[in-house]
Amino acid sequence: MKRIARSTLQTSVNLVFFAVIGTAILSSTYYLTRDTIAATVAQAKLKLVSQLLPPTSYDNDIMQDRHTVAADEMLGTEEATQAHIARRDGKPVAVVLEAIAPDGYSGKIALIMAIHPDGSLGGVRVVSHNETPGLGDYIDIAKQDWIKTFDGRSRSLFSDEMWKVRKDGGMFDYMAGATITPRAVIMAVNRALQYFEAHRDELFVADAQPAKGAAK
Amino acid sequence: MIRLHRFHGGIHPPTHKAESTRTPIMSAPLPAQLTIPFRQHAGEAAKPVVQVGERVLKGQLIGEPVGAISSSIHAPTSGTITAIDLQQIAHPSALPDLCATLVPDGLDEWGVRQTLSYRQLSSDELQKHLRRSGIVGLGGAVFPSDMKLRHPIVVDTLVINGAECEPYITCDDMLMRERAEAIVRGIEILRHALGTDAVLIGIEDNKPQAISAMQRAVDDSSHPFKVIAVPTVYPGGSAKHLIKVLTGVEVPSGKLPTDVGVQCYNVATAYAVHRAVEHGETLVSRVVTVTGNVEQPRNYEALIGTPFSDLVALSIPKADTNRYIMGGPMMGVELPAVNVPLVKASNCVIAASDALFPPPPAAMPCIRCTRCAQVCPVELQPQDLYWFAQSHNFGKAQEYDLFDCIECGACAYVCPSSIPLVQYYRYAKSEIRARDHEKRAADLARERHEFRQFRIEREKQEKAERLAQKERAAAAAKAAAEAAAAIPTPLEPNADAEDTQQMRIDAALARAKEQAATAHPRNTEALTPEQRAEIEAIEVRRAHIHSLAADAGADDEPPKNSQGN
Amino acid sequence: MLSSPFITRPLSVDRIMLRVLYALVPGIALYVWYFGPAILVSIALAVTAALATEALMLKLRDRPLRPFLSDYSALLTGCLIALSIPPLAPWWLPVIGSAFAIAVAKHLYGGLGSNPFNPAMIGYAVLIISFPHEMTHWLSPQGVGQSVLSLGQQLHYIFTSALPAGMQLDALTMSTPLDTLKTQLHLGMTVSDIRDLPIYGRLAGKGSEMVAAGFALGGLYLLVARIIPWQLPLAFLGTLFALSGVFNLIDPTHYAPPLFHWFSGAAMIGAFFILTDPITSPTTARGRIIFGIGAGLLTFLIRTYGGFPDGVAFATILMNMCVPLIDTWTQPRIFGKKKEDKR
Amino acid sequence: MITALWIMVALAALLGMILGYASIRFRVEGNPLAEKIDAVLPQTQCGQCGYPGCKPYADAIAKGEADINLCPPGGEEGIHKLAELLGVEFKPFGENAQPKPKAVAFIDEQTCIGCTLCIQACPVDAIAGAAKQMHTIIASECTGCELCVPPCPVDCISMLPIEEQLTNWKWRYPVYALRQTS
Amino acid sequence: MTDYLLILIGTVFVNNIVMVKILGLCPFMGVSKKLETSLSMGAATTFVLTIASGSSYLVNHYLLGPDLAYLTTLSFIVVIAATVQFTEMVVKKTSPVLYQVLGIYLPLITTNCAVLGIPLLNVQAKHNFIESLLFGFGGAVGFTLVMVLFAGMRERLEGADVPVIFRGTAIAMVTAGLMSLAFMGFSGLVK
Amino acid sequence: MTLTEMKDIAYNGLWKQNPGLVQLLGLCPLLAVSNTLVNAVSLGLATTMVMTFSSATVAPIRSYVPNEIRIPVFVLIIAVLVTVVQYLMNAYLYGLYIVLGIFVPLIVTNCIVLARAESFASKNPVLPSAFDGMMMGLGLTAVLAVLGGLREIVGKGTLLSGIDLLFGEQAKAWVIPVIPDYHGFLLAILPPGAFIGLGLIIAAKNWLDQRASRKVAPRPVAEVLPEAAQG
Ligand SMILES: Cc1cc2nc3c(=O)[nH]c(=O)nc-3n(C[C@H](O)[C@H](O)[C@H](O)COP(=O)(O)O)c2cc1C
Ligand SMILES: Cc1cc2nc3c(=O)[nH]c(=O)nc-3n(C[C@H](O)[C@H](O)[C@H](O)COP(=O)(O)O)c2cc1C
Ligand SMILES: Cc1cc2nc3c(=O)[nH]c(=O)nc-3n(C[C@H](O)[C@H](O)[C@H](O)COP(=O)(O)O)c2cc1C
Ligand SMILES: Cc1cc2nc3c(=O)[nH]c(=O)nc-3n(C[C@H](O)[C@H](O)[C@H](O)CO)c2cc1C
Ligand code: SF4
Ligand code: SF4
Ligand code: SF4
Ligand code: SF4
Ligand code: FES
Repeated sequence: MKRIARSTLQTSVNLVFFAVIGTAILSSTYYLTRDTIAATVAQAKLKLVSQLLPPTSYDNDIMQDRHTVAADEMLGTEEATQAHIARRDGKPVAVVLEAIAPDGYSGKIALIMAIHPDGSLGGVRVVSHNETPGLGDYIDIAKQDWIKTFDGRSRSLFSDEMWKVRKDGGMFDYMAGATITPRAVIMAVNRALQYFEAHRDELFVADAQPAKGAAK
Repeated sequence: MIRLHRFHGGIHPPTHKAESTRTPIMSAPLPAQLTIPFRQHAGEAAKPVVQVGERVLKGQLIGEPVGAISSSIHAPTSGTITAIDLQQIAHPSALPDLCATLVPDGLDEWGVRQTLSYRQLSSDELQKHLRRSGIVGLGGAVFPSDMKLRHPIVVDTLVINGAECEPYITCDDMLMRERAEAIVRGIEILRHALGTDAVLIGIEDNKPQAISAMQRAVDDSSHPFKVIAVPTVYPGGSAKHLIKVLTGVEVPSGKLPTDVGVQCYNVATAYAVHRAVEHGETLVSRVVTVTGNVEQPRNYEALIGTPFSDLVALSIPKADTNRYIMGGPMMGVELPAVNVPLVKASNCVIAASDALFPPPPAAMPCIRCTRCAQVCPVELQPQDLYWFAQSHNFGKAQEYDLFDCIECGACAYVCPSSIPLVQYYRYAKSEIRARDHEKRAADLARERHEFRQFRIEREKQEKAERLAQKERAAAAAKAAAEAAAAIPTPLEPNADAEDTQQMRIDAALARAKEQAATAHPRNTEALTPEQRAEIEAIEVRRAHIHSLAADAGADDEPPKNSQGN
Repeated sequence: MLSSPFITRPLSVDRIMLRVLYALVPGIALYVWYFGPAILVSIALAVTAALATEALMLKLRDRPLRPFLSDYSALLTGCLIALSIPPLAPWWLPVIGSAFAIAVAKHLYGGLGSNPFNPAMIGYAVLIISFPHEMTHWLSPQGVGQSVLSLGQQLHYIFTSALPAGMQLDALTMSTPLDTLKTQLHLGMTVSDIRDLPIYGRLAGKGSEMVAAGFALGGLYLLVARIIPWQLPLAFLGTLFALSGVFNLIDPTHYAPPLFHWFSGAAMIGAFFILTDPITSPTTARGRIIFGIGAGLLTFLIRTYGGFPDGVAFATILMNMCVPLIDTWTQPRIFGKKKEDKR
Repeated sequence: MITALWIMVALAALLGMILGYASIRFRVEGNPLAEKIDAVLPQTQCGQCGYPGCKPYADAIAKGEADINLCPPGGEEGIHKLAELLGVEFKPFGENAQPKPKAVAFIDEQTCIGCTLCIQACPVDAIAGAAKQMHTIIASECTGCELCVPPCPVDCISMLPIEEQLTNWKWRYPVYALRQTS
Repeated sequence: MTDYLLILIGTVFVNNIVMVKILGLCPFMGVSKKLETSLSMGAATTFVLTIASGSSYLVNHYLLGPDLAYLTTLSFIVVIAATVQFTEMVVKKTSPVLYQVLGIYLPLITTNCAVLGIPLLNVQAKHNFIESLLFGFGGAVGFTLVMVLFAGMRERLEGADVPVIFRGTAIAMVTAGLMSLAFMGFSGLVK
Repeated sequence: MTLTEMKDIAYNGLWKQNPGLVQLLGLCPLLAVSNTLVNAVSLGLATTMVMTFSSATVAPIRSYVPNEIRIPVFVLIIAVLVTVVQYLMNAYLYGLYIVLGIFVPLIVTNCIVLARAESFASKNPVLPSAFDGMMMGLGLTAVLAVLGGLREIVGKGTLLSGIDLLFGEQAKAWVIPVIPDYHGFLLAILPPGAFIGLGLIIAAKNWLDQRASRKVAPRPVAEVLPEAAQG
């Protein structure tokens, strides 16, 4: 009995010793790299945004000028997302929204888009998708420029009828044999624009202040 | 009318029986020289009991049985034994075996013929007589027929095998046509010895003449035997399958027909029994079919030991004949030479040419088409057995019941890839048997080695102990000596000699003790019967080893003496 | 020295394969009738590639060429690959498919008789995941597409991927009936609406239903000639029928009827020619039933819920994986052994 | 950081206790594996493996000290069995350890001087004989280990390969006709 | 309920841990030579993996919380290692043969990436406790399933005339590749 | 550590006992992230780093760790190292970090890391251990590189795509289009391609070994196994 107790204690102490050292090293690394990581993540997002909006078109710190958008069916989101606002001389130039197309060929397609106050699109990008490589993945800017056809489009210029692939009588090109994917993207963007129309004022909150505290 | 049953699979190769049944059985003339192998039956070979140069009479014993499963060998005619040596025989290995060479004197003079009245005989006496007469199963397995009468379980049905399912062979057919009455008398003797009520004689329905001859003989004899026409399908003549067809009973895998109360004899065996009991004739001749690529296919009654070449010459082989097959085309063996002798197992010899039996095309890989499984009468999966056998995976092959395969060849017959399946199975079976043998030898060697080491260890210990004892004694003696002034200490060699003497006695004692200890294994409570049986088997083996080791130990002792000297 | 038996029944592997090839003829003939002769070019390409790869691999493996090249098994593999890909495909499609099937799926395993996976279906699967674009352009049956190509133009397309000026690939090709069904259901149409589309015939796709019937006819010949066991097609088609029947009864607007499933896609050719490949299917009767049921189930699931328009190929190779286990666990009782005695 | 440390300390302490307890509670003695290995070895006791007999070799394998391809009498078959038992890859014999055909020892009775040296060498007591008398080998007990050959002062022991007879004849592996004709 | 069923089907077939997620390959290749061994290994892994995903959920949810996310890997792996070591001792005691057969792979369950991968994926997918358990169990069942199928094929392949340079692991790799090709057929079944 | 020892260790790690081809350990990252050369080499180097340091750490403490917590302690050390690497990558190589995904933390459970800690570092002094860790890591990296290159060429027709993740935008120009106008053979990039590719590489190694062994003439007995000759 005593032997068991001693061995138990010994093992325990031993393990604790290594755990303490390990945790200490790890924690230090974490605290040392934390800020750099936060900065890198923000940088990455900024790079994505810069594809949608020319950096010259705004002058605020777009990463900080943001507010939370509740999950909404029109956006296809299931969790709250962040909307970023680009301003020039204090006046809003565009809002950057996240949306999700739920009905891609193989699941959800995550989108990010910039919308100007007049309802026209600054640009759309696919953030993540599972479409068939070589078939449905032409929506990705890394593969083809198809997604750029959204640049400058708006619902005021083009009626609902036009927000379709050419095959269905709309204005968008598609690749033969893969129409499900573009349909899903077009529909999602169209819906997001509708959401924008309905919530324009909330999105461009005048007093949207730089959010407090750093990103987690 | 009896209801017949079916078994799975089977094939219908062309029978080619008509050729050799056109003429009656002919007596083959006395050959110039006979070669009689001492191994013509399943089990141990017989032991020669005649000398070279000795004159023997027809039917005289020349080889006597050794051990339980064995049988007698007799001189097929009168003449002089000119040699007892290794001769080529009909065996797929083409290896020679011990044979007696007999030069007939032409008199064909019978020795003593002991006739018996079977009704007065007990089964036991009859068995002894059959063993003396060298009666073995003539259906192919040449299993000593007396052994088949020795059964612990009540046998209620006697099945007589007149199926003769293999193509070409007609010796049983002709025998039944011509000597039905004698066969029926033989059957009655076997029935009497077994004490059965029901006797079923199964004959394939492609032998109408044999069926009617047998039916007539049975009717004449007024025995209540049933002659039953069974459907022609290969291998309907296999004992287990014939029993299934006639009685619906399946002989369990790994068991004997007697375990389900059935015994099976071939018609020719019954005939031989009749000759042995009622005429006192030992088994010195048999009917053999000579057919195939010959001008005059027919059946001969020929003496055991007759060179096949003599028989074939009688039927005149055609020019393109290039090999000979003993037995049927499905299960026979190719003869290593045409002059090897006829044995009790030889029911047929087929002259073959490439036109008659075209050599099979090159084997292709198995395509798992399962045609083989569809025809396998044992319902095995031949394609799996083949897969394991060809990759030397014997454990798996055994797991898939390789040893239930009766080597009938139906699978190879239908295989579209022309794979020599049966040969693969035979290969795997012999390998497994050899391995089992090796395994047993290894176990034995381990025990012997362990015992030896144990003995050496013990002897060392004992020696050390005695040395210590001696030292103590010496010290004591020294002390005593010192006390009692200077008396010379005893000489070392003397002590040593004494010691070895003592040691030997001790060793013997210890050995006896040890034997007593190991003979009764501890830990024997709550064992299953199998475990008990196993332990018992081990004990037997161990006792054997110990007795050997004890002998060796006895031999061991002199060296110590010599050292001592 | 030879060992017994000394006689054999005159049947051989090449004759079996040849009969299977004969049985494909009605289906192919109807294919040509409804879709034009492009398929023959495709078959020729696939077969040539299959035989060439077979010869190359035999050479590399140091095995005799003649017996294996003349056993027709590579020919059969090539044919089945050609039949499972769109006929108006660039030439390299059937070539890559056959080469992969023969080299990797067959010869790396030791060639005829040793391959665990159905080579043709492996070839198909490789093609559909690698070249989904090329693999989804099927020729419209004659009279349905907007324009028709002459044989010369088709050949030109196959070898250069160039269409006559002004012609769109879309105008010639369409998705298969199964694919269209899936796409349109996705867009919210009902089964009956969809089946009113011009590409559908009485049972399934116009033209393709007749081709399926042709294969079924050939399959029946194979059944009667005892080349293939009955359990496989029966279990497969039965399961497919039962499942689609139940779903169709519950919700006819979203689930196609059983006969539609039978006569579209590769169901018929699969049931009689593909699942029945003796080398890659189980050898026991019970095993074959399990195999057929499994394949039917998977085919239905993939067709109804999966990412690929037809599921026969994937169902086949998925079930191929299970064959060794099925065989092991369905060993039949042998003569003289009771059920309980079994291992 | 402090919380992190505390959490890890707690986790480590708890798990350490469990493991420390288990290590005592579930301790195993002996090596049942060695016996399994020994059962696979041929028991020729020849020492060609470099160990004094089969059992020591088995122990060495079980301890992971010896390779599985050292026993020539076991043949490739034996290595396969060991590989299977131990779940490792098959390994062919090294160049110096090739199996020889099976043989039994034979004592030339004319030359034997009855020195008993061979008796002492034989690991399985397969030699019978008394001092200064001619010795014989019990062929059925001899494992063919050759250990009796070197000690013999007059070189009267020779190893006779076991010849094929009707009783130990084996069916051959069918020659694959396809490979022949190629 | 159907959600849970879908998770199970999804992890076993559609997102099979070995064939699709490419985790746990070393034991998959190493212990699949014999059918029986692979079954035992599957059982051991299922045991460890289910416990690991459950306990790591608890650790993550109650001990770490969002502030200490950087400790996830460290704490998970310590918990898993302890579980495995414990299992190892128990197996060694209770079944020496199994212990020998599983050989180096038993301690290596710790380093079966799947055992850490699944808890990490659990965290990523924000599964609740039951879902985490099911995900772990399903993943392990999927692992066992493919390993057993693979072992069946490898046993059969033993008798095949595979080209010499492909014998052993090379052909096993190719077979695994064709299996994963087959598993692609499930894609899209559960989104 | 003598030169021959070093040579032996290097030969073992890079060829004879190569983790990816012979020991079949560390397969998951090997197969999962070898779709491009850049991914493959990056993960390989990260693994090598971890292995070198973990072996170097395990070796000095090996005699102080009781048996029953051997594995937890080794794993703990590895986990700390990996997490450190992970944070460094996250901070300074973000794009690559995203691409390699879950496989960075999974270096912890990469079998080969623990296997070397267990079978080599726990029995040898620091220097050889570190060297062994490095060589094993490099062996794995080499296989990763070959497989990654092969898959990238066959699958995409390029080499070094994604190099910009490591070296920034300007590196985009370094991408080599090996086969211009290539259709792409997706199989090579998908998991089946990884397995089959590795199978082919193993076969190639077997082939090379086979050829090499045919060239070497059999050596005399005593030279091969001096110990056995004595024993
Ligand atoms: C394996 C496979 C993957 C596919 N992947 C996609 C895809 O990612 N996106 C897509 O829109 N269509 C995809 N398709 C094609 C759809 O099945 C369908 O044919 C197509 O979207 C309908 O196009 P159509 O209306 O031009 O005929 C895929 C088809 C197959 C066989
Ligand atoms: C090893 C062995 C032992 C046998 N023992 C008996 C026996 O004790 N009693 C008996 O009636 N038959 C015995 N038989 C004979 C069988 O019952 C059977 O009749 C004989 O093997 C011939 O059968 P056929 O070749 O089907 O092969 C034995 C056969 C063999 C091979
Ligand atoms: C495949 C096969 C076919 C057989 N065919 C016959 C046959 O046609 N006639 C026959 O008497 N024995 C045949 N036998 C032998 C019988 O099984 C059995 O040995 C014999 O009937 C027993 O009688 P016996 O001891 O009197 O010879 C065959 C055996 C096998 C394995
Ligand atoms: C009834 C039958 C069906 C066959 N089906 C196929 C098949 O679906 N795919 C294939 O590649 N080969 C098939 N074969 C040909 C052959 O069996 C196949 O190439 C082998 O798998 C190659 O080893 C078939 C052969 C027969 C007799
Ligand atoms: S030889 Fe054996 S496997 Fe073949 S059919 Fe006859 S019993 Fe069945
Ligand atoms: S008949 Fe021949 S080819 Fe067909 S499964 Fe049997 S052994 Fe294989
Ligand atoms: S080499 Fe000899 S002593 Fe060693 S294991 Fe083999 S038979 Fe036994
Ligand atoms: S007699 Fe000689 S060869 Fe035979 S076992 Fe004894 S020592 Fe070995
Ligand atoms: S299991 Fe070994 S690296 Fe994944």
